[in-house]
Amino acid sequence: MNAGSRSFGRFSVMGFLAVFVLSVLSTGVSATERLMVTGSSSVAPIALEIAKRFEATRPDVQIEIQTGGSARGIHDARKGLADIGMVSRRLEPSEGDLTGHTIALDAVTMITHAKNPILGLDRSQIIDIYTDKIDDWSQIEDFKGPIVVVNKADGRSTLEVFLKYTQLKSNGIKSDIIIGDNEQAIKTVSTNPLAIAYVSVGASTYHIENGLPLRMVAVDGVVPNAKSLAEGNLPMIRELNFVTAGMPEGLTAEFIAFATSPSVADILDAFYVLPPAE
Amino acid sequence: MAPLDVTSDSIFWRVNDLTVSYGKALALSSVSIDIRKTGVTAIIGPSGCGKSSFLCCLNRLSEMIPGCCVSGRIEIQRENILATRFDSTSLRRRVGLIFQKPNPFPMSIRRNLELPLREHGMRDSREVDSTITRCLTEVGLWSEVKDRLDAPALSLSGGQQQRLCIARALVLKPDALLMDEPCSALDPVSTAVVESLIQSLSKNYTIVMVTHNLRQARRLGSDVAFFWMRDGAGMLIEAGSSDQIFNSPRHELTQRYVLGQVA
Amino acid sequence: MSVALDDRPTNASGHGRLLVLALTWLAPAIVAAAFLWLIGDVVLRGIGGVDWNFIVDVPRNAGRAGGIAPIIVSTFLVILVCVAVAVPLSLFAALFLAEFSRASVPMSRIIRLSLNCLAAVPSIVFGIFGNALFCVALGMGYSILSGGLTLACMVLPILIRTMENAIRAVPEDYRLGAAALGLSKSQVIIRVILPLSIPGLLVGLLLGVGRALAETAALVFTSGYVDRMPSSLLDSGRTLSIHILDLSMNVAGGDKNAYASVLVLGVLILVINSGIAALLFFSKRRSGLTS
Amino acid sequence: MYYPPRSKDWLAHKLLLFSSRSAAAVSASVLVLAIAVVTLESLPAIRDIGLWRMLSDESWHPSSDSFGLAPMLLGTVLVTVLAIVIAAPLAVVSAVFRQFYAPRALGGIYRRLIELLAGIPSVVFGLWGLTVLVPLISRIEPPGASLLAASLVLALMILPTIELISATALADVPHHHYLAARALGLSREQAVWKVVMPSAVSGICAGTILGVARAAGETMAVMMVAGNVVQFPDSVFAPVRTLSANIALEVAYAVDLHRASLFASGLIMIIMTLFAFCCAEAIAHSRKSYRVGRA
Repeated sequence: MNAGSRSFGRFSVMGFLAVFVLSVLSTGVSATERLMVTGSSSVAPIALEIAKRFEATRPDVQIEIQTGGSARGIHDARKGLADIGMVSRRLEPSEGDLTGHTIALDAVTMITHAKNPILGLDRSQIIDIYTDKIDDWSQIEDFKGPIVVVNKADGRSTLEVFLKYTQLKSNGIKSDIIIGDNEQAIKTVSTNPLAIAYVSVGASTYHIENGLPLRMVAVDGVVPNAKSLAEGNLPMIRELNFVTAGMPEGLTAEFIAFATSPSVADILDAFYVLPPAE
Repeated sequence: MAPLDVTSDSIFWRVNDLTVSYGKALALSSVSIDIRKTGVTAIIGPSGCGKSSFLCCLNRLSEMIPGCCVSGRIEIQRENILATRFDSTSLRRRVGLIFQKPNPFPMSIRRNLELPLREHGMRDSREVDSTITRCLTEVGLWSEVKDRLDAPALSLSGGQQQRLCIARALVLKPDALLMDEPCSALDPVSTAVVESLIQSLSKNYTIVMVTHNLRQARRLGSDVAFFWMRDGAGMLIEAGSSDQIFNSPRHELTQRYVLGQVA
Repeated sequence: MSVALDDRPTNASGHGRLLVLALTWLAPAIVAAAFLWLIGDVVLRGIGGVDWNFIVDVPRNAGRAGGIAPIIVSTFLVILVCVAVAVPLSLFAALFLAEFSRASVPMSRIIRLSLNCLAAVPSIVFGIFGNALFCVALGMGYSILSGGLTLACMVLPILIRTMENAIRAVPEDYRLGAAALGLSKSQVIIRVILPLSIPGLLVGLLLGVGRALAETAALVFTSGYVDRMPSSLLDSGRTLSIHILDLSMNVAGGDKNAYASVLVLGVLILVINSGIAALLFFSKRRSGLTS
Repeated sequence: MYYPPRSKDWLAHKLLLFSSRSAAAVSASVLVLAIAVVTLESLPAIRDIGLWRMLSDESWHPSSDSFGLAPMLLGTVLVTVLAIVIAAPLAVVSAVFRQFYAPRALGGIYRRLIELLAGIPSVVFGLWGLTVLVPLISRIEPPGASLLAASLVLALMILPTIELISATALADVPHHHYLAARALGLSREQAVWKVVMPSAVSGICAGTILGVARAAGETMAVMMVAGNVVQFPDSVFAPVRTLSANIALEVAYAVDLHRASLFASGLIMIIMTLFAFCCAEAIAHSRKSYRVGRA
């Protein structure tokens, strides 16, 4: 045996390569089918629960859920990077190449910290707050302190719903903190008594029930709760969609059928979103 | 300059017009000398006169020194070892080199001797072991280390380390040994041990030894070559038998140097 | 004469000197206080959350409860991929720079320059580069593989630099000694230089791993967010750093487990740093014996 | 004992040479690859928006076709400058303290502390900033997440780097300069600041530039505490968004032109850091020639 072929360097290379190849092979060998679902962070937690239940019935299936916003969902579904895109708004005419499957209806509402005595705001007040015409809570209620306006990053679909409601332009909003995911808005408001943000009713209800110091503010006099949601009275309503490039087939179709079937109704209830209207 | 008066088949190295430079600086200019088989050729001269450069050319280790440029001819058995197609690694197997500072590898004593053997293709473990024993015995180290062959070589004393290095060169059964001031980093006792070792080795091997110590050169050297530095470049002034150089030098510089009149 | 001596040192000092002295002690005091505050906070807030269960359990309720077992596994896998790719590459590149080329040769200067520039590129840029190349263009998706490869690109400069230094640190004596025994260049490298530089090479490896462990920005958009136990390298995997980021940014009530995860990460980094210190200590002691 | 020449040896050498050459080439081409990929991805933005509009557009609203990076460029510069202004003096004085004032044991402990901090991941600084610093600043002036918070967190992060490099630069100045100055009757302060410091200043500058590069490129810690509002800040308590935070915040969901413009801002960051790197190189070189010139 010659020195060269026993090289220390190549020895380690071979070791690593072996591990490597084995791991990659194990992917191919394992019989699991996988489904990639990406997109809106408002849909993701619901999709995750639905996926868990689906996986329980189909042990050979693995569903991966990645958040990244609705635009990501559209993009990935279109480019084939994901089997299903999650989009928390209605598909636009320019997105006719995609097929939407509404899994639920969700409402967006304003939230504040539980210490904040504000119970209700109307549309003009919200607009004033988000354009800095009102910049201290004392201008509305007996509560001192500058308002910390939490806004979402440009291109997020929750922002789009909010803009549609307020008829504001994205560049007209004067914010103090910009956040990405819904969860970040909830976290920010729950740790700052002066903050206000808009998030989905489902997510905030879930966190309020889990003891976070949050309050959903009545918007235009409608108190966000299961009843007002079911009656469709809330002003900011949006669709939660699964989108696919073309008509879904195979496992994708199975999962979408499962997600739109009555067998997930209790999950939708738990997240305070409505089943899609027939 | 002054070739030794010997017949050609008793000559190991035949050096002709050897010139060494480092970049633009000339280190050794136009050295011609014949080095006889067996016995010790001692190279003396002041610091910086190119003695070590000369030594490095004899086994072509010069090519490993960045910027070192060698020209001229060095023949062993009528073959020019400076030719590019000449295999320098096989040359170094035939010509061992002992450094000024003992440089055993930071491995065990056994591993130090085993490494060159294994790398040169000796596979039989018994053969390896017996070679190691033989060479350690030859350098007088066997009785001192036979119980701790797996101890780190660096735990040996300086003199022992130098003898280990000599043993390491001997395992390859070389024809010749080059020694670059082999005793200058050793204490007087170790020096005496190594000197007597060199003396006994000189019966079987061609030895070229660079030394600063004139008495050592006189004691050990059968032949002596005297190098000097002129205009920054080293050159060979005179070479001859030890007796001739020390007792009747032809060159005035040599005379003054061996008498200790020039530093 | 006495006037000249008098008005020099004494006048220049006085209050001014005292002020400088005070500031000289104040600055490190501020720095130390700030850092002790930070470290204290991390330890105090995290220590309650760390127990055996935390290490072996899966994250529950978005990480608010449960443990971090899959996250530790993902972290190790990402680092394994990174090391598996970067170490052989760096080792050979370092060999080239240290043994097969001279520093003045244009080729090696270009390589060095390119690596130094690479080391200066911000990690978020590696993140989007990896996302565009590995996840999208090469179709690996958000996966441990993409993340590990991105990290490998990122740690390459630091690995090569330390490994080259380790190889260069082998004394010339040994190189010449081995060559004088008639060993060929490849034998000298494989039999003498590489074995002798192993401690230094390991230091490089550990530095790279430490850097990889601490990295967040390059991984968020390559290895992804999924906190499940990965079953292959093509699964998305969440590393400890990303877990900390996610818990602190996106999970209300996740701070406690975020701090607990920081402690686990801190322990890993401490282990690596002490590994480096130990290796340096031993190799120093050995070279001390040589001289 | 002559062993036959072995052709395998030649093969081993060729193999070793080939693999090390190709490894070096691959490593060197990673930079080219990274720049190429980022440039390619940002081409649509450069073509359709143009670099000029990216600098001159008033603000950043990709969904309404407004791609101004200027507020974020300014944000990056402000956060970086403020962080350096806070960190550099503290770091340099700390290094002086460690080299010339601290008792041996204390200096050792201090060094350990700084080294420990140099190894802390940036996300940990971000977490701490978010949970400790931001609420504190919020009490002075809401919202808390602000230019100041980002600069403070960054200052803490880059301080160890500058401190360690400065201390090395100070230690590199031959000690006999210091002794000679003391022998002239100069006080310790004078000897340090008037004699040692001028020789070490280029090394300290190089360290500071490294700190600048790290600060300008830092993403997560800044994103966690800066508030990320795209605006020209009117005070240190105002939230800002940096270039890197912009990328981190939006690249996950950005598509098409939006994504391309984020890559374009990545390209701008590469150019900025390479520029900083070249400055550091130049300073390091000038230091070398200075040393050689005096030797």
